[in-house]
Amino acid sequence: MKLMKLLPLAAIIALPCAGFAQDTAVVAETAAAGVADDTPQMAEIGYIFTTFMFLITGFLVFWMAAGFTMLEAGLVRQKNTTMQLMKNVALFSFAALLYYALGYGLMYPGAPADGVYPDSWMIPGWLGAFSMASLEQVGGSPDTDLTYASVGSDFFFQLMFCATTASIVSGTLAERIKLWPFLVFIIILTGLIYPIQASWKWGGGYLNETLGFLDFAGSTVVHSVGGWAALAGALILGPRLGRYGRDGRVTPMPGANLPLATLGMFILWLGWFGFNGGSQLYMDTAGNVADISRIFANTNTAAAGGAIAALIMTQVMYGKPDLTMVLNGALAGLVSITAEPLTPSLGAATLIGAVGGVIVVFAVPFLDKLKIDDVVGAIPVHLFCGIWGTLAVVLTNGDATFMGQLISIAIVGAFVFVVSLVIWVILKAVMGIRVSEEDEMTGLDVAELGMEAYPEFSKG
Amino acid sequence: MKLMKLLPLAAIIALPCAGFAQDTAVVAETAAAGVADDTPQMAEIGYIFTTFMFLITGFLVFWMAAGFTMLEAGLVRQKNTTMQLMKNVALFSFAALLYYALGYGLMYPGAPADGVYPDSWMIPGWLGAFSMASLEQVGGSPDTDLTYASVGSDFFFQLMFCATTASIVSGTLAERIKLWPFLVFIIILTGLIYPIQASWKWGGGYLNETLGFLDFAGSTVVHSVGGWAALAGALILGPRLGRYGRDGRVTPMPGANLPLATLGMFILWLGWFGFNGGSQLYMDTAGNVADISRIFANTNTAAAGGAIAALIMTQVMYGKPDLTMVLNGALAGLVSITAEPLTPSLGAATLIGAVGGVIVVFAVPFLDKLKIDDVVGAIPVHLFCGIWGTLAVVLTNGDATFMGQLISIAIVGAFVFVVSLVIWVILKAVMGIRVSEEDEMTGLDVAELGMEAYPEFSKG
Amino acid sequence: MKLMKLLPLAAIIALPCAGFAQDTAVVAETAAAGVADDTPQMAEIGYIFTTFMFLITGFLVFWMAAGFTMLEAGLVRQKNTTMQLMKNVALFSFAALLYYALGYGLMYPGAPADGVYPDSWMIPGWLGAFSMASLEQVGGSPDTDLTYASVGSDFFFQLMFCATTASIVSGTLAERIKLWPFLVFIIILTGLIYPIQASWKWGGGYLNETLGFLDFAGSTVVHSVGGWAALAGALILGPRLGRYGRDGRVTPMPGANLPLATLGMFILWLGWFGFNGGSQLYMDTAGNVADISRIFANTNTAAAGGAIAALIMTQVMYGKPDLTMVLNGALAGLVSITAEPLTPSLGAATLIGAVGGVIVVFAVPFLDKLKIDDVVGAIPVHLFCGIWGTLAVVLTNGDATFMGQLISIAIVGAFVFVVSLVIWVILKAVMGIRVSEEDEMTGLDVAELGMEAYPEFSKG
Amino acid sequence: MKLIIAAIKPFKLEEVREALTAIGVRGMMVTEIKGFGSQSGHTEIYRGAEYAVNFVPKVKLEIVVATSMAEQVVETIAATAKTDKIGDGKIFVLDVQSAVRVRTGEINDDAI
Amino acid sequence: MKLIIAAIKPFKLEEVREALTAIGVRGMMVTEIKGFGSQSGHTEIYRGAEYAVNFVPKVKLEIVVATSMAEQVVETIAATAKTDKIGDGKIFVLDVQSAVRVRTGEINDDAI
Amino acid sequence: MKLIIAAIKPFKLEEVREALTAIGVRGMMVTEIKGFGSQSGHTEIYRGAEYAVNFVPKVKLEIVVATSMAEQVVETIAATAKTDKIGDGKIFVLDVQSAVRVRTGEINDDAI
Ligand SMILES: Nc1ncnc2c1ncn2[C@@H]1O[C@H](COP(=O)(O)OP(=O)(O)O)[C@@H](O)[C@H]1O
Ligand SMILES: Nc1ncnc2c1ncn2[C@@H]1O[C@H](COP(=O)(O)OP(=O)(O)O)[C@@H](O)[C@H]1O
Ligand SMILES: Nc1ncnc2c1ncn2[C@@H]1O[C@H](COP(=O)(O)OP(=O)(O)O)[C@@H](O)[C@H]1O
Repeated sequence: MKLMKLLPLAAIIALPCAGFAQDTAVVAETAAAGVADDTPQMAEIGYIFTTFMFLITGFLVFWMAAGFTMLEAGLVRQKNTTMQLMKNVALFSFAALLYYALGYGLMYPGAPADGVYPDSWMIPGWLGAFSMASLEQVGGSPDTDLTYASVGSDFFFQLMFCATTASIVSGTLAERIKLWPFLVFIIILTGLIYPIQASWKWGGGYLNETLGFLDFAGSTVVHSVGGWAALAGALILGPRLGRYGRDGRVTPMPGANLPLATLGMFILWLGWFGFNGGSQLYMDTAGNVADISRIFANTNTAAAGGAIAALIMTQVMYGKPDLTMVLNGALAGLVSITAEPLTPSLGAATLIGAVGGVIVVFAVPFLDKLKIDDVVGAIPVHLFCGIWGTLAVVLTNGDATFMGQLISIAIVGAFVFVVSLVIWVILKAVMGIRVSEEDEMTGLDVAELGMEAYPEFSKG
Repeated sequence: MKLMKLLPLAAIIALPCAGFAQDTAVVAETAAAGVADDTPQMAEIGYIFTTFMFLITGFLVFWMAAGFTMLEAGLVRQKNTTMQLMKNVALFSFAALLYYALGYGLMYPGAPADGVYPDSWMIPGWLGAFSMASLEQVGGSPDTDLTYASVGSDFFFQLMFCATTASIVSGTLAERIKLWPFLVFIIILTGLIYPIQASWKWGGGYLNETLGFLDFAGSTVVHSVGGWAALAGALILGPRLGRYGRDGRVTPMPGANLPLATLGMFILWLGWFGFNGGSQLYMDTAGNVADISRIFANTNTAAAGGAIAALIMTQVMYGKPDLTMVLNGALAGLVSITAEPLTPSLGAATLIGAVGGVIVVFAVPFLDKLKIDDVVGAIPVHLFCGIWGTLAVVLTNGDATFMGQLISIAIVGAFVFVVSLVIWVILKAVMGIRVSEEDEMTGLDVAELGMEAYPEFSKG
Repeated sequence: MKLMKLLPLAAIIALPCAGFAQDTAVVAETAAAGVADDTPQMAEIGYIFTTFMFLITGFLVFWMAAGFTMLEAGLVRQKNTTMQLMKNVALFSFAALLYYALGYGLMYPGAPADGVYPDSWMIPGWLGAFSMASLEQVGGSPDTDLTYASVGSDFFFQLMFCATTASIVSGTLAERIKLWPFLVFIIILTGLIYPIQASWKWGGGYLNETLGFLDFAGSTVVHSVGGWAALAGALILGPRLGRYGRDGRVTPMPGANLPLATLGMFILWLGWFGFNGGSQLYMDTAGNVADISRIFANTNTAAAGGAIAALIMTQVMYGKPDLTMVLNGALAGLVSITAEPLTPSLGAATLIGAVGGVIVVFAVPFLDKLKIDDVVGAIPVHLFCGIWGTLAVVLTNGDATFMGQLISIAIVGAFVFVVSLVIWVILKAVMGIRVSEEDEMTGLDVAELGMEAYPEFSKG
Repeated sequence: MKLIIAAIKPFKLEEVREALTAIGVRGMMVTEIKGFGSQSGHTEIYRGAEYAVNFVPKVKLEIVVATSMAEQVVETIAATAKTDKIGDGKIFVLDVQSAVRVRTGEINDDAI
Repeated sequence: MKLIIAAIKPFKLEEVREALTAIGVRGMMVTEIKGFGSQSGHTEIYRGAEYAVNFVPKVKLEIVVATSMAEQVVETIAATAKTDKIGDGKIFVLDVQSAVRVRTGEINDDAI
Repeated sequence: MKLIIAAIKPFKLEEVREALTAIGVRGMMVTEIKGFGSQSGHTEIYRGAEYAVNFVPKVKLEIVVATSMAEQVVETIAATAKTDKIGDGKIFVLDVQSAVRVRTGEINDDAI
């Protein structure tokens, strides 16, 4: 995302959320606008364009929640499907609440004005102040700054990024983690971990101001963060029963419903146009809308590059193309282009995505070697390719420095990984995070929820 | 929806649908616009914004038809899945035709000008005149009123609401009703019942003018109407065989495919942004687009509130969270916020949605106590929460009066329930609405359609 | 699509894709715009509207790729599902690459200026020059022509049409064709065949200039092209084993997952709003946006007409409605209206769609009579109805001539069918296009990919 | 001991299970099968092509009981599964030589 | 009477059914099974991990026929299911003590 | 020859298969079944309605072996499938009269 925004927060602070102020407000404005009340003032047009753009790209990113749900429901075994659905619906819902209650405020304390951070930071550049999100009054406020977008649209859009981060974690830890400890972690992730580190870049914090870190739509700020949290969880949680034999033999546990997984991939691909496109943050000029167009085209070609790379790699390496790897490959391409979907040419974007696809094909078995059990391949896709994509920014964007990117990746990674690790350890000690062996063998659906995902289909 | 519209209808009446007038029209306009023919006239901009907004929110609401289909296909038993798919595809198609042939005209006879209803009403304030929908001529008409939106976009958007009402009915009556009697009811519902009662509010009729009834996007006008029609049907049709034992024992008939049901819920959630957002009806000013943003944010948080409420309630009450209840809970939150998605603060919206989630958890077993067999929980979600949401308007919108809301709910409910009941009784007498016992046991797919939904999957 | 575009190509040629030019560009433009940098220049507004419209309708058409995937995955047998998913993901990815590398350049050499074709044609009116697609520089270029849309958005939108053409082929040839030969054909189809013939109409070539051929969104240019390629493939490939008995008995091979197929149909229906609506190509005036509204409404009603026609036909002819035919019917309605979604009235559009639905019901068994094995009914839907829709243009658009349409259909058909036939024959000779009998009986999933789509579901 | 194999109509399963429990049957194995018999052979139409449906879904019960009980079990199934419509099913009785309960190692009559 | 149990390759089911009908078999029970045998054991790769496929899909037929007919049925199945490739399957014959047709109560040879 | 029918817990299948292969069993038929027995009968809640779960998923093994081997096979299954928890399953042994290997036509002990 290009620049963090003072104004929304200003707005937040300025305006109490006066619910019933509606009509007055409307009237006021109407009056103001007078006769031609249905023709926007010239100054409003850019504001309408950008706000509407956020709403549309925002609902596309929302749709990604369904994508993760289908992808994961398709890649887990039948007996754990209901639980995976439950986790995904619940995590999105909690993310929505927490980002409203804590996240949005923490994430956008505002950029420093000539070097000086506003008081909205508790620790300037590192930790924002606590405040609940609230929107402009109904009818909009006369003193709204028209150069950006409505707070509501910005909040809506940003909320979806927070939820995406949470979605990444559920896939890795599937088939063995208990529902509630998982949700407690999600609450902490979406209410604190994500927004705090995001403020360092997009909130105008240290990484942005001092390290000149560039991460357009969040290869690091969103995807690798989800990946780090998932990795920490996987280490504490341990692999699924019978997944790794003593002799280093890996027992595949094939996904139960590949059409569902493929649908999930397509949903994510679609949602990503909003994810990257909306991160342009402005659609108020020909230049901005042309940039958003570049981003759409680059995002698409990077996904294609990733899919084809994985297709060819698995054909060559295993003699048979692996659909699940091709799905991961497309997502890898998308994650890889996310840090910089604007500046690359179509050719460069395709290559950046293709490298992501290759990374995944090697990373998946590599994690198995390390006995790190990542059910859906979220760590290779979101963490490994998130890092790759963030470094790849330097290839096409002259403003990025390799060290600036690398250090930022390290700072974010260290923070998220360590904090997550601590939380997982505490959760394990306090409430236990893993289901009993018997329950795991029976499957979480029957054991934990008493509800099968496909009760009438006999298991082959 | 804020205000009903004289103008579209004016347009409808004014303009014959002159198909081939295209080029002339285009030329004309082009000429008019002259050199800068690609720069909109200032006065056109608001019109373009609002029209485009309707097209986008309209396709989102269209998408809800797929949501209902997946939700229902996932919650019925395997042996009735093909039929459920068939009913949903068919009901949308018939709704599209009937709303074009009858509904749109009946629904928008136009608001009274200083107390006097236009002749487009047969019974002023209560029954519009019959007229088929038709759109502006190709290329738009020179004398289009530019303060609102194109007739085509308005028709497209409103059509989807009519179809939504119909979709609600199919879920409740699943697994036992015959295809054709069901479709006959849908034809009457979408061609007459829905548009007539909708005209009372959105067409500028009695409820709107005299009772000051407020129902922003249709908790009552759309959702409870579907619910009332479904309730009437369920009473006449009776429960599924073996559903209720003499001893009051309820035999669960678990949905065959929960990932499908979850996908349906996510589709509905996505579509609802269009459902509520588009109901702002204008996007031509900063104030309007800011309001739409509020609506998106509130709609999202209400759904989250409903899902979490149902999650916690089922965990507490049953010891195990119930995914199907959580899905219903999210939808309950959405229905609850639909009557007033604009004025609540984020916090208020979350609570309004959460109450909806709680209602559903109690309403589902309550209906079973009454031996009213609602296969997918459509009555709790759309009727009960529709009523709750409509009453809840008074909490955040000073313009709403409790009595005004209550009386309107009662009038609409009485009308729809009674008329539906009569129609169901007639259909039962004339053609029979229920399949034979044997067919019901065999399943409608094989018995009625001779086509299994999952022919190759053996039934467990 | 109304008119082909000189400008994008001009842009392409004019501008090297200067990746890192971003910030300079931005700065420049910002400076230019001065204080009010967030208020678009009046001249930019139409450009922003149209560009944004392309991005939105473009992502809707992208979504159709998921629709075809689900439709086909639902209509093949269980044992070939993974392969069908693989083919669809791969074909879209290759289409994206090829359209970038070859297609876009070949397709838009530009219209002749007073009769003289630009040098961007190798063979004026028939074959464009080779050039890779490239977008405007970051930040947009000062000398962008503001009367149309950004190259990026146009490329993004057009790319999706190319991919759609490819998707059509995979369904017909399912369950027996090898992966790689299929993909080789797709590469040729999307890199050469599609763009070359598309340039004849939309690139300002012979059909457009000389024959006055009208094909608004591609009943012929997209759908029948896919259909012809599929037909050629089906003839060379032959029917599935055991499909046709010597005695002319047809053995049905029912689709394994009808909810998936129905989901696919709904996705396609949704995507089609973008497919037809975006083909208006301009949204910069009230007239254009009103036209797009007409197109949305007509597209929707045509689909409904097709579905209902198929529903009634199968009920009457077979005594039981056939869901798969109803799904095909809706798609048939969509294909039929695609050549002219603008000029018909709602009633005319419904009828045009309904005729499509009828065609499909007769065409499917007709192809079986000819022992042409089309697994998902793509030929009846896309070829037969593509032709019908193209001819039906004359019914509502005075500019179309029956002969002009017919000859154009014939030229395009002859070219695509013959070239495809040759390629299929060569592929068959060189690498073999069909799996072994044993593999076909085992199913492509296990035999070719070693991965089942539903590994845990026992086959009934 | 005897192994009783019965093919019945799926919707009769619950009723039969209850009847058998009532007479003291403590266990059984239930399998979804495709049945071929006189009931088979009606035709359906799929996408315009007519075809014969040769298999109808049935449920197969396998029950091992003490010889003394076998007759009663057969009669109970026969009585409960009966609808007098074609396709009601069949019951077969085979000899079982020995039985073991895995959990306890008990054998024969104690095992069932 | 005899119970004939045969495990065959799934795609042979229709052919076998037709052949059996031809020689007068009026009923059978068909079950999808996972077969383990000499055919089993090839390896596949899933997400980079190699594993052995120990079970191959088979179809199990269970047919009760009059003793006099048993041999012919076995021969017919053996002949029709044969592909000469490994995994063709097995046929087993067991004794059946009694049979009942639920609908009519007919027993033994009349029941089948 | 003997037909050994065993109902075991699904997650034990792989272990049992390996144990049997180890003692020289070369083939078997595996079927997913719904088991009814003493383990059955716990209750669940679905959308607020309580109901009893009467069937639990089990796996049925059918193995034909030479008479000489039968005992060992039974013991192996019993030993491997044992978890000492209710629902471990049952093993039944029946007489098999004859066997044929479709591919080769070999019969009886040579066929298995
Ligand atoms: N000879 C047989 N061997 C094994 N199973 C049989 C036999 N005959 C019938 N069955 C089973 O019994 C079921 C019902 O038999 P069918 O002939 O259709 O009706 P009915 O029992 O009324 O004569 C069949 O679907 C099949 O599963
Ligand atoms: N001893 C056995 N008991 C039961 N079923 C067996 C036995 N041996 C083989 N089968 C069944 O026969 C099928 C084919 O046997 P297999 O050994 O694979 O090939 P072949 O029949 O060519 O020797 C196996 O998949 C299994 O279902
Ligand atoms: N009499 C029986 N006949 C056939 N199968 C049986 C019989 N009794 C038990 N079974 C099978 O064995 C399984 C386990 O038996 P169960 O009584 O539940 O536990 P346990 O074996 O510990 O006594 C049952 O699910 C059922 O499949």
